[in-house]
Amino acid sequence: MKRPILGQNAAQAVLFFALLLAVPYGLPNEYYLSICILGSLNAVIAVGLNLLMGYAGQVSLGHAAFYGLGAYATAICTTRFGLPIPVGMAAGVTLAAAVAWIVALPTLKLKGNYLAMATLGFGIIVSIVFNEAVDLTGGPSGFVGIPRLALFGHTFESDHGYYNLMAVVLTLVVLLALNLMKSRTGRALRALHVSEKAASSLGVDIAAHKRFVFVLSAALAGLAGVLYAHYLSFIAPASFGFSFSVQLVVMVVLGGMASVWGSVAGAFFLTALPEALREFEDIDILVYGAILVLTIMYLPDGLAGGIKRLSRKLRRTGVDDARS
Amino acid sequence: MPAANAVSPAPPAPLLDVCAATVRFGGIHALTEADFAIARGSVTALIGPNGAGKTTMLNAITGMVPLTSGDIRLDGADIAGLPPHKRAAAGVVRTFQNLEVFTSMSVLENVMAGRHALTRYTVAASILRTPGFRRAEAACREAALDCLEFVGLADEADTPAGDLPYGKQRLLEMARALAADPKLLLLDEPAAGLNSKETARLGDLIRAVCDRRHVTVGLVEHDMELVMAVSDHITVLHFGHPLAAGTPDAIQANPEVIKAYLGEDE
Amino acid sequence: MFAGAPQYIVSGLTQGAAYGLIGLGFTMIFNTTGIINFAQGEFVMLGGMLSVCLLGAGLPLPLAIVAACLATAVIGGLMERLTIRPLAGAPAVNAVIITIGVSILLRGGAMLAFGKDTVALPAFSGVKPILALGAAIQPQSLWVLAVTLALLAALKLFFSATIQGKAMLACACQKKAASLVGISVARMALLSFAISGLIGATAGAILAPITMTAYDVGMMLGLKGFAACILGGLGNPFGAAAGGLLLGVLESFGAGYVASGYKDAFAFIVLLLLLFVKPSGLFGKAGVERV
Amino acid sequence: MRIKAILLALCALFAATGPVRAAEPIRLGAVLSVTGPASFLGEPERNTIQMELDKINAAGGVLGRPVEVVILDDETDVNKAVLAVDRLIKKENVAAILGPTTSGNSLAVMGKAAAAKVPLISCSAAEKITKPVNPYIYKVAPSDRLAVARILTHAKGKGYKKLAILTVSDGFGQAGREVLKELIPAGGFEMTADEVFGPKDTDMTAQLTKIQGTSPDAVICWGTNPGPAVVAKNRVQLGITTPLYMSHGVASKKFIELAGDAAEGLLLPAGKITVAEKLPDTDLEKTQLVAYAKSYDERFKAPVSTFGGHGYDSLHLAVRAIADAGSDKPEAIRDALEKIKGFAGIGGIFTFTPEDHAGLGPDAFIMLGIEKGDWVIVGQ
Repeated sequence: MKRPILGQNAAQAVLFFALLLAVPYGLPNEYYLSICILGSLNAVIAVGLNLLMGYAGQVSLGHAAFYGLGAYATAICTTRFGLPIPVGMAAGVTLAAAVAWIVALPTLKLKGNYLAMATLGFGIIVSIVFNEAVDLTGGPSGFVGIPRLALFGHTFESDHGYYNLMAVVLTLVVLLALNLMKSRTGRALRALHVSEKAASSLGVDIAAHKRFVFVLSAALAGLAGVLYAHYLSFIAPASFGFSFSVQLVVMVVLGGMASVWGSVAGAFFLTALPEALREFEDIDILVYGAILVLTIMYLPDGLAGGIKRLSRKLRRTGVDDARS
Repeated sequence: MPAANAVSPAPPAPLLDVCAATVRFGGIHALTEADFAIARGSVTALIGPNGAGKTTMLNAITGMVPLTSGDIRLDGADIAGLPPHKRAAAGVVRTFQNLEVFTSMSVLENVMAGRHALTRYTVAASILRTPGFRRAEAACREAALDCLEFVGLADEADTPAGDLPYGKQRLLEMARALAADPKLLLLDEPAAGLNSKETARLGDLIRAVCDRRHVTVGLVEHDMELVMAVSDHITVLHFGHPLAAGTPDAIQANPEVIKAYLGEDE
Repeated sequence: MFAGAPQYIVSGLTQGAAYGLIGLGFTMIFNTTGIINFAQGEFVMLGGMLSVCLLGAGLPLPLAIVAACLATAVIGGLMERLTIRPLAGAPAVNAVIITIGVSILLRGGAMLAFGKDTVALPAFSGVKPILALGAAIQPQSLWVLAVTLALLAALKLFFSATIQGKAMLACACQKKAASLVGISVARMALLSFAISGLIGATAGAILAPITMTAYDVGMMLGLKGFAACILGGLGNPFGAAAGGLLLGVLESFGAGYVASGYKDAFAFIVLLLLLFVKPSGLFGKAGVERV
Repeated sequence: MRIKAILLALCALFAATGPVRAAEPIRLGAVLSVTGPASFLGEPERNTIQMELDKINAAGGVLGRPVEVVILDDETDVNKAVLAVDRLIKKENVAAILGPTTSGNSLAVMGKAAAAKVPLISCSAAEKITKPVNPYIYKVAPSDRLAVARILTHAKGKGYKKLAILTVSDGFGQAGREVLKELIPAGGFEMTADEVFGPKDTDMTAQLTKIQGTSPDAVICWGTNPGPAVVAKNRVQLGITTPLYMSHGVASKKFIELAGDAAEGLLLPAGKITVAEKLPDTDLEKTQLVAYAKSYDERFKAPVSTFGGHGYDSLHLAVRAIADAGSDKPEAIRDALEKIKGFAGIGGIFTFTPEDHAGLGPDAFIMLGIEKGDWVIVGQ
């Protein structure tokens, strides 16, 4: 019964990468490419947030703040101080991780509703700072003139080029998440999600593991923030507020908790949905809310959960599945 | 049931030595000046009526509850100051009165999680799938499968832990604790909710853990039949203080114990 | 240095009373169902918008407000019946998402029904300020404080003197035990959403003359209400009201003495500090976690 | 009743079955904040563009071809604005883009439009949009600088020395605040206070009390509804009588309705459209303003505002450029726009040059007062 666990994740990741690269050629025109880029940016955050919420069970209603910290850090480094872009990128990811590290200790002692409230409060405070620290962040009318991304001498001018970069980044992030979850750390996180008592009795340092996954998910959000800033070359506080944090949580829950692929699917679906609803003009907000409510009601464990249940049912068509 | 217990030889230095342990929650004196020792290689039971402080003692030893005063030595080393997650590495592991099985994971993953303190590789190694990681992970799988076989759950390795029936989840918790290669395994009312057949099998398993896997066992239990059958040594707690300690036969005959349990006969 | 203090206190208390009322709505639902209702802010918005709409349709002001509050109570009940009820047993975070989905639906519906403009409700008894203790107090502020106190008293009575009230408290403490003694937990949940809708709408209606209202004011008001009931101790109705008042005054002082731009930030900074030091809030008792 | 431009576009396409090049519609695009926080700006802009489009097409379109405008709502969200512009350029391949409504979104999409060499006429006012000049980017909303200048000349006339400012913390407020902080000292005034309030704030008594403490001669409040109406009401509640200037952001009947009696005696600079009927007959644009105000009122049953005027100007400037250039090629439209002189629009008289893509002079604003719930012209 020895299944090689090593290659399975890598194989899935290579398949996923090939799929991502093929997508642009299937699109009717390049307009949809920018949706794919924004979708992949959201997917990077959603995968990180799923490690925190789905696997470790720690809810966060303030993750847009880390996305913003990453974006503003690189914007300020590259535009105001004229530092090279790789320095800006490193600064973005490190700042998000550092702030998460500081906030994690007091916050992660809390549970359930209190944790949700603490992360929510933190998110709002950070978005207010983005809005008010005018001479640093450019204030409410945003930060202009962020240089296009240039790595190893090559500037990513075209959307297609940027999309290919995002395909690489997203695949690596997915592989990182899959490998991490299929390891000692992953087991410890899933264990403390069910019972912190039992996990710590088996030698799992609860506080350290919670802080690790909180900082990791913040760093991934920071990375996405960096790539977003250099893609749009303009950022404004409104994109990093409470409503985006809520959208991120919905992407994770809709995609399926504790499922890396689920959060990737959730992220792309919820990025494309408003664009598809554009035809409905004013009532698209109604349709968005309705889809949200109905999906959660009829797919409580998300798209991934639903598919898993479906496949398990199909495999056991004969045997009565005791747990529906 | 195994043959009557032979009288154990002159007691060697105890594996676990709890001296004058006191635990107070606000006004309640859960434990007062309680001494409790578990000899190496023995099955030692801790019994007493409800509220006698049995589970508090267990929680104190495993660090779930802080000691107000007194100290706890394991293999001579003071572990009173260690946080709960460091006690597993020190060699003390426990099961729980009401099941704490990781239902979202498979049976095998549960037991592999038990070996958390023993699987040595860095986070980076796990992400990059280094050879060191592959070896440690394979060893962990191996040991986990071995523990599953030991408790008789080998063929349920891939079923989600939440799907197992109650009795088997009890066995899973045992296997998971064993996977941590403890010096001392503390069982918190393992027989709770089991029928007589399952309790008998549990008794054999506890003996096997002690005799074949050479793990010292501390047992908190109400089922007297199981306690008397399995234990080499028994300590009776009464209102947070030891009332008596000795072999099962001595304890059964001890008037103090009978009085405490069955109350004064007029 | 404290020149404006009385004025800051007055405006802080007025704003705070509204936060307290919204917090009360949260507590009602949390106590009975354990759910944090992120659509609570929308109940407040509906209270204001429906009143304005009904007033425009010719109803006298008091009648318009009462009708608006009852309508919101019905909406609250419908929300419980249609979305929360079928969700029993699903993980808690799903309930949060459902309430977020409903808040988006209510916001979208209000936008289509009432349009996007900001509207105001006429003050109940004029706008001429009353000058007292060095501050200009609007008559409407007195209405807000008076209604808040009246509602608090009514709730105290409801919980201590009526069967339904006690039944709801029973659900809050132990759902299983409550259903064992014959309380229909489902009906209590429905009642809690309806009453919470009523309280939220009242807050919206009495605030509208001062703060004006639009289809999208719900979210921030909801967050402040949530902060108020965490400040006062989650689950403690009078803690929520007190938490709200404290929150209002803190914001007002923050804006007055430090920097008005960071007004909202102060409220949440204080909240975070409190959460880190005493998660159960000012008046809540620390829950002891049984091992 | 709202005939969506897109449906119009579809039937026009089907109608133009034959290969007749002439009948093919000229395709323009528009990105407006019809919903979201800036909907009070975007919705009148959309309504005006749809209204004026019907008029233009009824009169035979331009170059003998019907004009159609693909209108996309960016919901005041920067990501949606970027996606909308991408769609207009790559999918709808439009010849020119009208909007976005807000300064933030305009700054975000400028780069994309210029890279695709498609001219964009923004409906927002931020100076950064046309300073430094981007050859493909124009704007029709008068700069804040002109509005501040109008207020300060009035304040100078009244002999005020000490001024306090109270601005909203969003794109509009911040732009105004920067210009106020530059021009007030430059105009020889002393700035006694610089307070801020949030777009959704519902109580500004704290800020007003603080300002009152610095005893200014007048206060300038820079924001868009509903904030300034709350400020006006708080001012009355606090019994403050110091003169209060508002910004052109609230130059609409809506503000008077919200502020009620508290609007009495307030002063604010505004586009002429706000008081179309009250203009002296000698005014060149009067006829055009009155016609626009009347037809908007009839069709949408809502009073007209300067914001709708931005939609009017952006559409008509684009159509005028197509007519002058004799083609709907983006490059040709861009060049033609730059040569437009003395175009009488709603916002004022537009004159573009390669260095000035804003095109408006100080005449764009006149000073208005509010008496008994209605506008009063205080003087040029």
